[in-house]
Amino acid sequence: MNNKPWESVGLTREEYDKILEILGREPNNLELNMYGVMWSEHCSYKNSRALFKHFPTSNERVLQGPGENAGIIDIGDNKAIAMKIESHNHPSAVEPYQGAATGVGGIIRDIFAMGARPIALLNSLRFGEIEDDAHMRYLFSGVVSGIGGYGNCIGIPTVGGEVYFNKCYKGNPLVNAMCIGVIEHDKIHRGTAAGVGNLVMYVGASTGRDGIGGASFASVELTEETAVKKSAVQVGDPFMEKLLLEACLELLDTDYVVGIQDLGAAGLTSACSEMASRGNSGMVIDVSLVPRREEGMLPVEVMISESQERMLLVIKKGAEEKVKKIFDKWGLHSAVIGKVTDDGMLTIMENGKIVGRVPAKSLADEAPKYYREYEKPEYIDKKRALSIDKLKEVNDLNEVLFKMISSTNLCSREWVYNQYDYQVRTNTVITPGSDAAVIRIDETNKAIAATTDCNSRYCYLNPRRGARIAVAEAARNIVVTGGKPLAITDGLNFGNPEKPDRFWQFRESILGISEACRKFNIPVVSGNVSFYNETPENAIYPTPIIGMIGLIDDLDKVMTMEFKEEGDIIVLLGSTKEEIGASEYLKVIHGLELGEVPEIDLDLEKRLQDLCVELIDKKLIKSAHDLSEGGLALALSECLAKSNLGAEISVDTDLREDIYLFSESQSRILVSLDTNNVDKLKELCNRYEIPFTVLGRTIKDKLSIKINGDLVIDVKVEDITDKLRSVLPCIMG
Amino acid sequence: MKFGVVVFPGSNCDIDCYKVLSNVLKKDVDYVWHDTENIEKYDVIILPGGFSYGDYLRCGAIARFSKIMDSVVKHANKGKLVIGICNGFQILTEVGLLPGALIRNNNLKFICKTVPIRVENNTTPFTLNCEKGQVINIPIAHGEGNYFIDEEGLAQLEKNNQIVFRYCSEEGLIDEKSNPNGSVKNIAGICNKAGNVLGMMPHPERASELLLGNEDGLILFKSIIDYLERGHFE
Amino acid sequence: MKAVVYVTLKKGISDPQGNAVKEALDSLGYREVNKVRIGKIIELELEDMDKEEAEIKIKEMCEKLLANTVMEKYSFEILEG
Amino acid sequence: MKAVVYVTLKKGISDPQGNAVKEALDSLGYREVNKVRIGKIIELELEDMDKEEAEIKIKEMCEKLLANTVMEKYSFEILEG
Ligand SMILES: Nc1ncnc2c1ncn2[C@@H]1O[C@H](COP(=O)(O)OP(=O)(O)O)[C@@H](O)[C@H]1O
Ligand SMILES: [Mg+2]
Repeated sequence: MNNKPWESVGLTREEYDKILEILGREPNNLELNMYGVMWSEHCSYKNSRALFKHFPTSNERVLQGPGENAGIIDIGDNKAIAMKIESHNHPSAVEPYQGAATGVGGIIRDIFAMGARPIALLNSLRFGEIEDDAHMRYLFSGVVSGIGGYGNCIGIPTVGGEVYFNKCYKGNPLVNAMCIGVIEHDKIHRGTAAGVGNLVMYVGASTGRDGIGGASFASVELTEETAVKKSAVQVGDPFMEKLLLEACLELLDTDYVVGIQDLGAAGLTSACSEMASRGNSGMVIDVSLVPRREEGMLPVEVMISESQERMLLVIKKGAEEKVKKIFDKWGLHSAVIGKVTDDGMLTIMENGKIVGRVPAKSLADEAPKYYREYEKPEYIDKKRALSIDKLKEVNDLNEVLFKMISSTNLCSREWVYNQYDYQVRTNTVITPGSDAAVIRIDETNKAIAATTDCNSRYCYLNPRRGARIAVAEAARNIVVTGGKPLAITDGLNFGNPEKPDRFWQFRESILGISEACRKFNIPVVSGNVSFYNETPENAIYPTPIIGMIGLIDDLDKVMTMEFKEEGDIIVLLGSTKEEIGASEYLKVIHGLELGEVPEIDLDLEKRLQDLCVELIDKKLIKSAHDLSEGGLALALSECLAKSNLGAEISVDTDLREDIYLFSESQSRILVSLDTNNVDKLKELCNRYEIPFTVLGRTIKDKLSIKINGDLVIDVKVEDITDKLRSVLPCIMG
Repeated sequence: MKFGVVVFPGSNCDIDCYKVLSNVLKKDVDYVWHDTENIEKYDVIILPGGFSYGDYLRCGAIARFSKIMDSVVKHANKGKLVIGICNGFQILTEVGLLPGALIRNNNLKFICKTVPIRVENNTTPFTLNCEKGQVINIPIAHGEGNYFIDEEGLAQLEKNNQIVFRYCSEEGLIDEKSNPNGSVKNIAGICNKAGNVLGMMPHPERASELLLGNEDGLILFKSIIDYLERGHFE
Repeated sequence: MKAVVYVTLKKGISDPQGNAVKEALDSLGYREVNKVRIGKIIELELEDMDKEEAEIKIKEMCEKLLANTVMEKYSFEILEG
Repeated sequence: MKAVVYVTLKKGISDPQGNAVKEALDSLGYREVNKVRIGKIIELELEDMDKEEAEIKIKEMCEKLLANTVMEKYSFEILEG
């Protein structure tokens, strides 16, 4: 053995010493590799775990919090929702199609491993600027086809998500996939190994050498060298996964299964040790019994391979033939590879001979835990300073509006979601292109609203506030569709946590999420951390993606964003302030990414959302749309583009015209309603202490906006619609 | 009157067809596993959308060898009704019940959106409630829906009035702009010579409930039901 | 023994994928490429058998499954060894 | 001049498509097929040029666009004429 064995598996000297202490001897190569993958950041969360205690993770609805394959939240009628988000950033940077596809495959397995039927997928994507960068377009296009390729084939609708472009993602694109499943309370399964003598079964695709080292690949910075060396790329097989999904759900309807877990990062090593650890048991498996597709694989290769579309089961002794029959019916491999013991050890054999033996808990739970140093980065104070007086005045606001609509960050995402089958299973009530997607729950009169949100520029300039806003915006997206926020899964994408400024961003973000979640009583039930998203040149902006679901308990109360009828009154709930810092307007029109992030008053936000819920409940409004990037002007444009109507707006304000139109003040919702309901709306606004502005009314064909009596915007809706839709197709060719 | 929805490994719109027939139209419908040989009790066989056998090699190429397909061919040859939607259409061309082939969309992308199609032939059991020239909005969701047939084959289709649906503009114009995938002559659906086998790329089962935004697709299912109830055309 | 089957689009059938690759090569500066056509290569590992027998079998497989002769043509080679 | 590029999956990378075809051949009774791998064949029509020059260009095209060498390997032939 070389004299620094820890280096070959990405561990430190101290970590190696800890292994020596646990084992009381030197680990052999297999054992050392198992520690290497399990104690990598990706599997052990060693740099992040210490902060998770801030998250609220339980309330009366939480049936399963973080720590399992997915979180589960009750929706009544004996039904519950399983949800989880997962990143596949590094693999997608190297092979966009397969990287994204296998990311989707992995998150789906996490959901059905709980016994839930996956009903919807979402994704949150970040790339460098695409206009002048063919490689970025290749990545964007490949990732989108990969997500579609997998989700469409397996037949789970991809109903929503987000895409943003910023140069900080040039070397480190982000691909986060989220899956939602439905489950009945009494059918929840967990990844646990219990009952001495019960059998360990392997099902699904055979094991190859692919993806070896994936977990550690995800735990280093991406450089030329790692990209070439670690070709931890796999080819996804959505067809296999569809069979695996159906077979597992059929099996989980029986009572043969004690525990089930998918083989994801760190493959068998992770599944075996985690299941044994959760069950306070041990496990012995023989690698020679594992179905393989390559000859001459070493035990270590079998143990850490990340081949896709595989699951590990612990089943009751004696049920093996019945289990095999189910998998045979679906044309899938299944093999008994070991059994549950009570010695707390994970014992690996090859043809009956012991080749490795370590305490299961030491792999799964006893990874070192670091509380990294943190320090506020220097850029923060510098970049927050913005003097509005120095901003060049713009004269033609029509032109500015079109420039804004043409921003890759604000234009329609149709080019993306038209490549996703968002309707399969015929439950998609609100399709992509709105604030949140809405999916009907079979056999009930209920629906789930789902969204992902994060403005990473906000998080860069003020992570604490940016993270609060991400939660608030997600919740607002849910509320405007008629839902009540239920739970969060968070996808935390950051740079290298060993650098104090990055860790500060991480810590601030977690605190921000936690504060908002507590205020809104929305628990965090699952999540994922992806660190080391940086290249030698730069780190990504902190990107804590919030995946949120909400419950609509009456299908009759689903609300949509588009205006419905000519002559309706348009009202803006909330108030517009001089908050142009960190905005898309500053970036697109003035080329600046700085300034103070808009303020967020969580109490006010909560009242606004409660107001919106009541307005929908009482059927007082006909449409509702959240305001976010691009402010009022963009929100109006989006409503119009979807409705083939126009709007006549007239307002008075002390703000500069451009700032009024594009301010990104938080806690605002655009609604439309019948004239007859305006008084009732006003009354409710007063009751909830929410300021509001009657903006104008819906008309035919055009958008006209008067500010302080001056006509500043006067455009045809058709032109807005065409522009919004043509931006991505034009760039992508 | 009994419907059978065939389930191949990799089918995923089986459930959607089933739901329309049982929940919306309250008809008697079964899932039929791909290795079933006896399908005599069914009046209508539906080959649903999805990715049978992963659509590996070519869409529908492997599914067409399933055990059930021999019976489906016999069922069709007896004059009983068969409808293939999306992947089902691809299987019907691979097995030879319908002419032509479905190849990669000309923009090389999967396309999911609702498009207008025009009813070209309202004398089939599937379209008898439609007007000729009627425009209905039906979702498509496919990566390989680009209908190809050689000139001779096309002449035959036209001569025998086998073109049932074409992609069109909202006003019903058949033009290049309204062709989503590059199909020859904007063809979206065809039938066999006898008219009892229909293949179409658009998904009527996705457009059969107002809650989901559109019920234009119901007219097809209702036509089938009326046809079976009467046993013949009016 | 091994065999390789080549499945390509018949002449006259449009090949959007080939065209897209041609365009991409163009924009990378490879102007000298005039046309691109894309097909499939299917490598088969077979039990050893008589070459003639193999030919018959492979032809059958192509006709039945590997190619769709409405739009594709095929050819194959048998590699001994 | 013409060239043909063959792009196939590297050894060890799983080939779902090949596996599915293998199973299908199996169930059609072709038990003598042990393994199937599927790749792409890319036919290029090029301006006439020096063979050596062509080799360099094609190699470049493969590395840059035609194959993703993290999971695929390639080879090519140049056919004069
Ligand atoms: N990657 C994606 N996949 C699917 N849908 C997407 C994706 N990106 C954006 N969308 C959809 O486009 C719409 C607009 O997204 P976004 O601009 O993030 O909205 P908002 O500002 O209201 O959060 C949403 O319906 C969203 O689900
Ligand atoms: Mg968003």
